[in-house]
This record gives sequence, C-alpha cells and structure tokens, in this order.
Amino acid sequence: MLHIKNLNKHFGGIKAVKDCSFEVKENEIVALIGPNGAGKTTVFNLLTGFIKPDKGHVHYKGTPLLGVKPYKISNLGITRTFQLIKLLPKLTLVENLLIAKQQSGEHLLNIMFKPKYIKHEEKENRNHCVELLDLVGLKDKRNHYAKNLSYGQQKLVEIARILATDADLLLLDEPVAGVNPVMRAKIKNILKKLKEQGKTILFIEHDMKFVMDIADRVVVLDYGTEIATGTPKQIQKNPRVLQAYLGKKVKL
Amino acid sequence: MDKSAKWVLSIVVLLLIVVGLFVAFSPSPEGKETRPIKLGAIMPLSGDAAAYGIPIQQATDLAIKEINAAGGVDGRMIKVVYENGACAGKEATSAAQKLINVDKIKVILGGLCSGETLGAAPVAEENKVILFSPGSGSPDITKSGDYIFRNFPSDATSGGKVAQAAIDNGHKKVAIIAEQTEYAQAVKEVFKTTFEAAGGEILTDESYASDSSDFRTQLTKMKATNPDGLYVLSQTPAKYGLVLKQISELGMNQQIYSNEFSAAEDILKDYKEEIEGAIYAEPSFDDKAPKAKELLDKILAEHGELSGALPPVYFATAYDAVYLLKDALVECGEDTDCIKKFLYGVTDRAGTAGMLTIDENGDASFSYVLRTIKDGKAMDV
Amino acid sequence: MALEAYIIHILIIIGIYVILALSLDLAIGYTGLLNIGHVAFYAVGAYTSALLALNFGTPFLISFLAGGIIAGIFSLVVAIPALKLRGDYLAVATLGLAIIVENILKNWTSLTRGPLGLPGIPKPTIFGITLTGITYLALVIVVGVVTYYLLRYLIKTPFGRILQAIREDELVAKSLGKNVTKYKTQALLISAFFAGLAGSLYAHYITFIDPTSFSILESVLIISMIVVGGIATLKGAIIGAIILILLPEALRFLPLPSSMIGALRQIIYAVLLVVLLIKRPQGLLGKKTEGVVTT
Amino acid sequence: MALLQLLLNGIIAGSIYALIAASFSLIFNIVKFMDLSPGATFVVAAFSAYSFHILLSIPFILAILLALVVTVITALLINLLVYKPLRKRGADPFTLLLSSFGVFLTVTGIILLIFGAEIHTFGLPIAKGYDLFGAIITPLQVWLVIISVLLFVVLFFFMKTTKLGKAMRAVADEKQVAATLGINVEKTTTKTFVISAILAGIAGILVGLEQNIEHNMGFAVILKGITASVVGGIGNVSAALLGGFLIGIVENVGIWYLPSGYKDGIAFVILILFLLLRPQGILGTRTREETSG
Repeated sequence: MLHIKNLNKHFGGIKAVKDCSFEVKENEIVALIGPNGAGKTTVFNLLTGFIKPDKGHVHYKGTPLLGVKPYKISNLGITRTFQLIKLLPKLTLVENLLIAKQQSGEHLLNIMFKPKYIKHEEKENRNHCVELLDLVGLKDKRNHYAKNLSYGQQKLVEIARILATDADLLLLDEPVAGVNPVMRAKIKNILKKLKEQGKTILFIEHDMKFVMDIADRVVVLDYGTEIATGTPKQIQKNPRVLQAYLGKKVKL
Repeated sequence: MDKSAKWVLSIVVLLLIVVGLFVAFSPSPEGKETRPIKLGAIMPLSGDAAAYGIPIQQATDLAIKEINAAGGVDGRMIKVVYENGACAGKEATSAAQKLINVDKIKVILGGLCSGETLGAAPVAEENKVILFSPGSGSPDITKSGDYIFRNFPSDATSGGKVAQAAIDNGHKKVAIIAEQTEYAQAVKEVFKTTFEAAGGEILTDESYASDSSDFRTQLTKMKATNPDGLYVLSQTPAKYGLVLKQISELGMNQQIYSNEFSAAEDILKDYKEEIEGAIYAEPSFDDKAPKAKELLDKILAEHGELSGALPPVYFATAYDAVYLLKDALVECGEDTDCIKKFLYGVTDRAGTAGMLTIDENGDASFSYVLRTIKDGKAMDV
Repeated sequence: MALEAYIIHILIIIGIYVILALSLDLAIGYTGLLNIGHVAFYAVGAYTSALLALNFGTPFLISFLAGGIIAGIFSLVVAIPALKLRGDYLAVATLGLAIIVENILKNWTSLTRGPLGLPGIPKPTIFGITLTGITYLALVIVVGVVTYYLLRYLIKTPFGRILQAIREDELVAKSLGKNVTKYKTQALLISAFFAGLAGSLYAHYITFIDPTSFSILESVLIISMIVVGGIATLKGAIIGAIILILLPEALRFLPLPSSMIGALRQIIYAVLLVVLLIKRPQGLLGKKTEGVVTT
Repeated sequence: MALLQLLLNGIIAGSIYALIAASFSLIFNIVKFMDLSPGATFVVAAFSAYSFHILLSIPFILAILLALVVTVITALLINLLVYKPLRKRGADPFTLLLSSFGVFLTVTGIILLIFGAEIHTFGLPIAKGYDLFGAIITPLQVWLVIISVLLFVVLFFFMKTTKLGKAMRAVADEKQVAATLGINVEKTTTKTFVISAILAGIAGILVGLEQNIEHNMGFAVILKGITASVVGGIGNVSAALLGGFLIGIVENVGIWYLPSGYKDGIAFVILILFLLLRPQGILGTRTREETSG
C-alpha cells in the first residue's frame, strides 16, 4: 500500500532522514519506533507533504506522493494526527469532526444550486460524527468547545476525527502519549476495531508495551534510517535495536 | 441576550434620546416672527484646512454683530449656526443635511474649500436652500445648481491671468509644481491650457501629496529642465512657504508665478526674500481702499492680529457675503426663490472686496489683477 | 418633515457602513484574514460605479453590480499576499495595498480626475423612480438585509465552517484535505464584492467622491466597528456600525466649540477601540467561547 | 542627470526613515508586534520642542531635552496603559497592532485638540545650501544625516556592549530563556520603549526643524519606517539604517522617472514585494517558521 524508497531530508547540516526505506502493507498495523530525534515525525511530515524531501520516492497505492500538496494527499485517503494535539479550540466537537468530512456544501457553486441536497448531506454527516463521538464516549460533550476538554478527551477526539475522514491509511503521532491506562485501553480497542474495518495504521509510539500489544509489524528508525523491521517479538531480541536504544539509555 | 447586549442597547437608546431631546428643544423659526433668523455656515473647523476657516469665521461674526446691533432683519436678530465641513465632500454633505433638516435653515454661508461646496450643493439644491460660498474657486461649482452662489471668482480666471502674464514676460518654458488637492489641481489645469494655447511649453508637471513636506526631488526634476519660470500652487500658505524655502535652498532663482497666497501675512513675514518678485493674480482687492481698510482694522482691533492663514481678500468676501445675504433676507424673508432672484439681480454692488456682479451661473464676475511682491509689499504689476 | 430627512441621512450612512462591517467580518472575524485594506475594495466599487454611470450612462443596477464585481476581481490582487502571509505581516501588506490604491486614485488623473474627484454622479433610477431620501434608504436597507442573510447562510454551510477552521489553524485544515488557498481567495472575493456594492451605494448617494473619502482611517473605522460589536458575530458588526456612526453625530449636537469637534470625534472612537480591545476583546456581542454554544 | 542630488535627497529622507525604523524595530524585537506608536511619539516630540522653544522661548538645547522627556513619558504611558494589559492577557499581534492604531489616533487627536490644525514652523533662517559637485545640501540637512548615523553607531555599540543592550537582545531572541537567566523581562521592555521613544523623538525634532510641524505628519513617516524596517530586516536594528537609506533613495530616484505623485506608492510597492519574496529582509535570517511540526 505504502512504499518508501531511500527518503532523504536534511535541515542545515543535520541529516534528519537518511536513505530511509520501508513499506506498509494493506490492513496492517505498523509501529514506527526509535529513540528521540530518530526522524519519526519528520517522516510523517514528508509523507503528508508538509515538507519536501531532498531525495527519495513515496508511493501510495502506486501513485507517487512527491510534490503533491498536503490537501491533495489527504484527499487520496491518507490522514494524520499531530504530536501536539491540534484541535480547533473555538469550534464544537461535532464541528471539529465535520471539518474532516469532504462535503459538497463546501463549494460555492453547490451552495447556490443544491441547497436542499447540502442540508440533507449535512444532517447525515452530523449523525455520523455524533456516532463517532459516541464510539469514543464523548457524545454528551458534542456541543462543547474543543478548548474546554481534558488532554485525554482531546486525544480521543483526534482519533474520532481521523475516523471521520474515512481515510484508508491512518498516520497516528504518539496516540497514547500521556494518556491514563483506562483511556489507553479504550484507544487500543478502537485501533483493533479499525483494523477489522480494513483500515491500515502506521503509528509512532514510545510506550513499548502498547506497541508490543497491538503492532503487527514494527519498523525501527535510528539517526533517520531504518535499522530493523519485523514482528514485535523479533524486534525485542534484535541486537541492533537494543544497541540503538541502550546506547541512548532508553528503557526497553 | 446576555449582560453585554443589554449594555449595548442602553448606549444606543441613550444616544437617540440625546439627539431627539436636543433637536426637539431647538427653536423652530416658523413660529413667531420675532424669533432669530438662523444663518447656516459650513467651513473647515478641523483637519488640515482648519487654519483658514478662522478668518472666514472672524469676518462673519463681525458682520453679524454689526447687523444685529443695527436692528438685524426687520427687528429679527441673525444667529449663525457653524458646522464643520473639514474641507471634505463627505463631511460637508452631513453638515448641510443637519443645517437644512434639523435647524430648518434656508440660507447657508459656505463652504470654503471647493470640495465642501461640491459636497453640500446637491443637498441644498434638492431642498431649494441658498448656498453662498465666500471662497470656493473651483470651476466645477459654476454648473453645480441654481441655488448655489459665490462672491469669490472661479480659479479659472486666476490660472489664465497668470499664464498670460508669463507669456507676456517672455517666459515660454515653465515648470509646474502643484499640491494634489481639488483647488490646486483645478487652477493648474486652467494655467496649463491657457499657457500652452498661448504658445508656451510646460517642461514638467510635478505634484506632491498634502501630507508630505519634502519636495526636493520634484524641484530637482524641475531644475534639471532649466525652465524660465516656476508655477507654484499649494493648498495652504504654510505649504507654499515650505516649497519656496526648498526652491531657494536648491539655488533655483527662476521667476515664481503663483496665486494670492503670495500676499498672505505668514509668507511676507517668514519668506521675505524667497517671495521677492513673485508674480501672481488676486481678486482685485485693494486692501488700501477705505471700506477694506476699515474692515481689516476692525478685525485687527477685535482679534489682536490678522490671521496670516489667508490673504485679506477672504475677510472681505466673507464680510460682504453676510451683508448681501442680510439684504436678501430683508427683501424676501426666508423665501428662497425670491432670494434666488434677488441674488441673480446683483450688479455692481459696492463692497469691501470691490464691485460685485453675479452672473447667470451664480458666479461672481470679478476681475483679477496681476500683482507682484516688492520688498515685502504687494504692488500692482 | 425636516427631522426625518436628517435621520434618513444618518440611517443611509449607517446602512452603508453595516454592509462594510459585515463584509469585513467575513474576512477578519470568520476566516482570520487580517485585512486592513478593506477601504480599497470600497473605493474600487465606488469609482467603478461612478465612472460607468458618468462616462457610459449605464443604468444604476449595472454600475452597482459592476462595482461589486470589479472590487471582487481586484481582491484577487490582494489574495496573493493574503495566501502567503499571516498575522500582522498580512495586516501591514494589506495596509500597503490600500495606500497604493489611494495613491493611484490621486494620480491616475486621466481616469479618476485625481484630487478633482468625480462630481455630479447621477442618483439611481430603478423602474423609473429616482431614488432620494426615503426611497434611497429603502434601497440601502434591502442591500443590507440581503448581505446579512446571505453571509449568515454562508457561515452556517460547510463552506463557512471551513473558513472558521482556517482561522483557528490552517495546518489542521490542510491536513484534513481542504484547499486553504482556494477558500481564502473565495472568502476575500465575497468580502470584496459586498464592499464594492457599499462603495457604489455611497457614490450614488453623496454624488461627489474624491480620494480623501477613501483614506486608511476608513479601514480603521470599519475594523473598530467589528471590534466594538464583536469579532465573528454578524449582529455585532451591525451594532458596532450603529454605535460608531451615532456617537460622532451626537457630538454635533453638544454645545462644543466647533473647532474641537473634529479632534474629539477622532479621539472618541480611537479610545473606544483601545478600551474595548483591552476590556472586551470579543466585543460587546461577541460570544464568550468558554461556555456551551448558546445560539 | 542630477543623480548626485537625488542620492543626497534620498539620504536626507532616508536618515529620518532609518531612525523611525530603528525605533520601530526595537519595539518589534521585544514585544513581537508591529507598533505604530513611534509615529505618535515622533509628533509629540516635534510639538513639545516647538512649544518649549518657540512658545515658552526656552533656550534651544534645554527645549530639546525637555521635549525628549515629554516624549519618553508619553511612550511609557502608552506601554503601561495599553500594551502591558494586552500583553498580560496574551493578546495576539493583530490585536496589538490594532491597539497601536488606536493609540496613534488618540495621541495625534489630542495634539490636534491642543494645537489646532495650523502648520507651525521653527522659523529658522533659510540658509543657502552648500554646493557639492552640483548637488546642494543645507547645513541643517548635513547635521541631520550626521546625527542619524551617529545615533546608529551609538546604538550599535550600546546593544553590543552594555548590560541593558545584551538583555534586550536576549529577551528579543528567547523571552523564556532570558527570564530564566534572571533578566527582568518587564523592566527591559520598559527601557526599550524609552530608547525607542528617544530615537523617534529626535527624528521628530529634526523634521520639525528642517521642514514644518503639523498634527498629521506622523502617519506617513511611521509607515515608511515600517517599510524600511521590513526591507532592511525586521527586528535587526542596524538593518534599519540600511532599509531607511534604501527606501529614501529608491523613492527619490523613482519619482525621477515616474510622475512625482507616486512617491508614496513606490515605497509601499517595495514593502509588499519584500513581504512576499523576502519577509526576513536583506540582512535578516528566517525568523518566522513557515510550516511547523
């Protein structure tokens, strides 16, 4: 589904991503792990077109993503969350989700000529979004402003928003960072349900227990390059991974 | 409706009350005959041109005081209601609306800037109210309406006269610098057409924004074309002085052609050498003539000094305008159609500004005279 | 009769500024496009409509709509900086653009007669009736009401919601597949269109326009209206317009020496702007974003 | 072609723009918003110097110093009454820019109220200019350029060597870091407003002497000052000198070819070109991150 071949990106002298290649198969949950500064978020930014790579190709379902504008990449069915949660503070939860929807009501011509259809589509989308909020257990807060939610709740909304985009490939940037165990379990179930629905997930995470529980495959990055790929069990035993982490004094 | 909305509505209601109360209590003239006659006045009282609203106001107040002292109009005192035109069309329109519709005024003295008169004219014309300007020179005013009059000559005459003077002096090549305002551009256009028609050549036509005070590059451009003469036109005497200063700083000593600001007090005082020998056209106003001298002395007595913002002719035209309107009111009361006929009938009426005749467009046919400055004094050429 | 004529005059001016405030609120309040050059659209609309009427004698409705359309097209010029810059950089760029427009109006004398301005702009005649006074007010009210309800409807559609998303965080909007460039340009186009209409209404009412009536201070006045009334609330823009037009007019009736009125007028609305920015940043009617959605 | 005269005209105008640009850059550096109040302090200085020297006939040097004191007090009041509460509430740069518009209109409105709209002059004797190979510059204008350049030299060393100078640069680069290093951010900000007001004040007095004094002379100057600051490199004080001279020269040379009415237009076309193509200006480094994350 997603093929990345020797991706390169440097900022000034620092090589953030160096000859990084890996792939993500259809309907797979892949974890992207690695010590801090390994270039994980940079890879996400390259995939979503926020920054342009210096070298390398990325193909999604065969179509190249190089140089495609972020909003076009998103329309291809790839969507992401952000390390620092980015909800729309002055909009309500339902509105935050409705933004993720591609609707005909967004185009002025439709507004002029198909007002009834837009109303109908709006109602439909609104119901779907309320369902999603219910899925993450925030239905009662749907008319509250995103600004007033707790950190954990905002994480859930971000995931609900991902679902609202009906995207096939979900890029999650540390979905459970700083989240209490109860919420973490809830997110784990949601990810499992998504896999059953045929979604493909690539997520960055430091919480190894969570990674080992849920990931089908793990890709390890170090100094911007892929040093190991395999099932969670294989990765645990892989000496290069240990060295990469231990060398960096990270609890494994 | 939370607290703030209530707060907002209370402000709006309060404002309406203030406006309503004040208007309700302002005396309406229809009533008894002895009530004072209200004369409207629109002139610049704020903004850049406020400086030369002052001489007009002083002359008007003096005339009104004298008229009321001598019994006013058949016993009814005249009361002047001043409104700020701020030398801009938009303000003048609001001012005229207020004077006509709230104070129910039938005769308005003003505007001073041409922009004011043009802004107020449509409102006055629509309500058949007399608008009499003592100082607007723009040619556009000639056709601006039957109820629109002035006793100040159209700039056309000033521009044309000076252009002819330059040709007569043999200065066939002239460079122009004119401020970007209604008045200055209108007069410059007339100067250009007359000068070119008479065989002269305009080497360069420079301009500057009203809020800028650095004309050195425009003057450098003019200097480079080494003209025989310079035609300098500003909106205010103060700006005119600054242009003269920078002309002399740049060592340009060509003959200066300009307008009546060359005789303004401030110029004669602060820019004595620079203005020496300048040739300009001015409504034929002899401030030595007995009536004129008497007026200027009275203003000097009352205000301690003659505002140098404008040449003395503006005192005279304002003073004469008030007396002329008074005579019209005596003749016709507040019937504006009768006043209109009366004003159109004015021929060779003696006044402090000289003999006044009003033509069929409501303009004053006023002769311009060529003058020059010799060691600080205005003299006929 | 007289008193009503004065009130009608004030209501017409308020109506024109309501349309300007509403259209600017779409850009600043809803899309977060900090446009200080709104007066440029107002001027382009006024001059287009006046020149068409004066030179080609076009019927009012055509010159009126043309005013809006040309202002809209001009907004595409403003869109170039608007797409790339953000925050106070954008504000200063649009400020520069408005000054350039004023500069062009003053200097392109062959088209606009420069400082001489355009006198004698014909009063509009629709279906044979020449509109003055009360009938003109009716026209202004109709246009004002149409503007209000059209914008209110637009804001409730998904299009309106995306504008607010762009205001909140462009990056999120981009990551959710929204072509931010297109929406910003469209928002600016609509905002400019209505400002152009307001310009045409002004030109045919005052019948004399010159560059001084379109200075930067007009933009600041319009912005103050939406700040006073409440950023991102259409009703706020209306209230703001009413207050900031009535306040200086009320000054005219207070027994103040007439030379102080001009300065006082400028001080009053400047101080009001500053105080409100400090005390009630969301303006009088602005919805406090803490609570649940009230409307 | 009187190129030399044009360059001279450009440098004279440029030195005023440079002072205002520096005054603007200092404030922008510290509080990170575009502040129009230097345009107001510029006018306050000119009118105070005029009233002390001409109306109260206080000796020239003393009048200038008193005028600068009044200017600094005005700037401190503006910072205290308007910008501090807004900063405390975490207002965004646009709100602060808007408030600076309000401040500008209030201050110039008050001056209009007190002094009226007449145009005043110091009435200095009009000196013939020196002739430098055909280009002419008056003694006062020579002083004007010298004072402006001198001020920049002083400012440059002040920023580099003195404690306050280093504190100002630290707060400009990283406010939080500066705070942790024990720099009192609030006090440094106030001191910055003082220095900024002095620069704008001196510029105001110089223009007051050279040309004339009117209540609305501040607006065009601060806008040109912002343009110069953006072109030179916003936030970089010595770049303001470069930006100032550049705008002055391009403006004056520009209207040699274009009709002179477009003088203001030229400056703002340059502003927009720089904002679009090189927002960090000639000397500046990329300070604002285009895309985050």
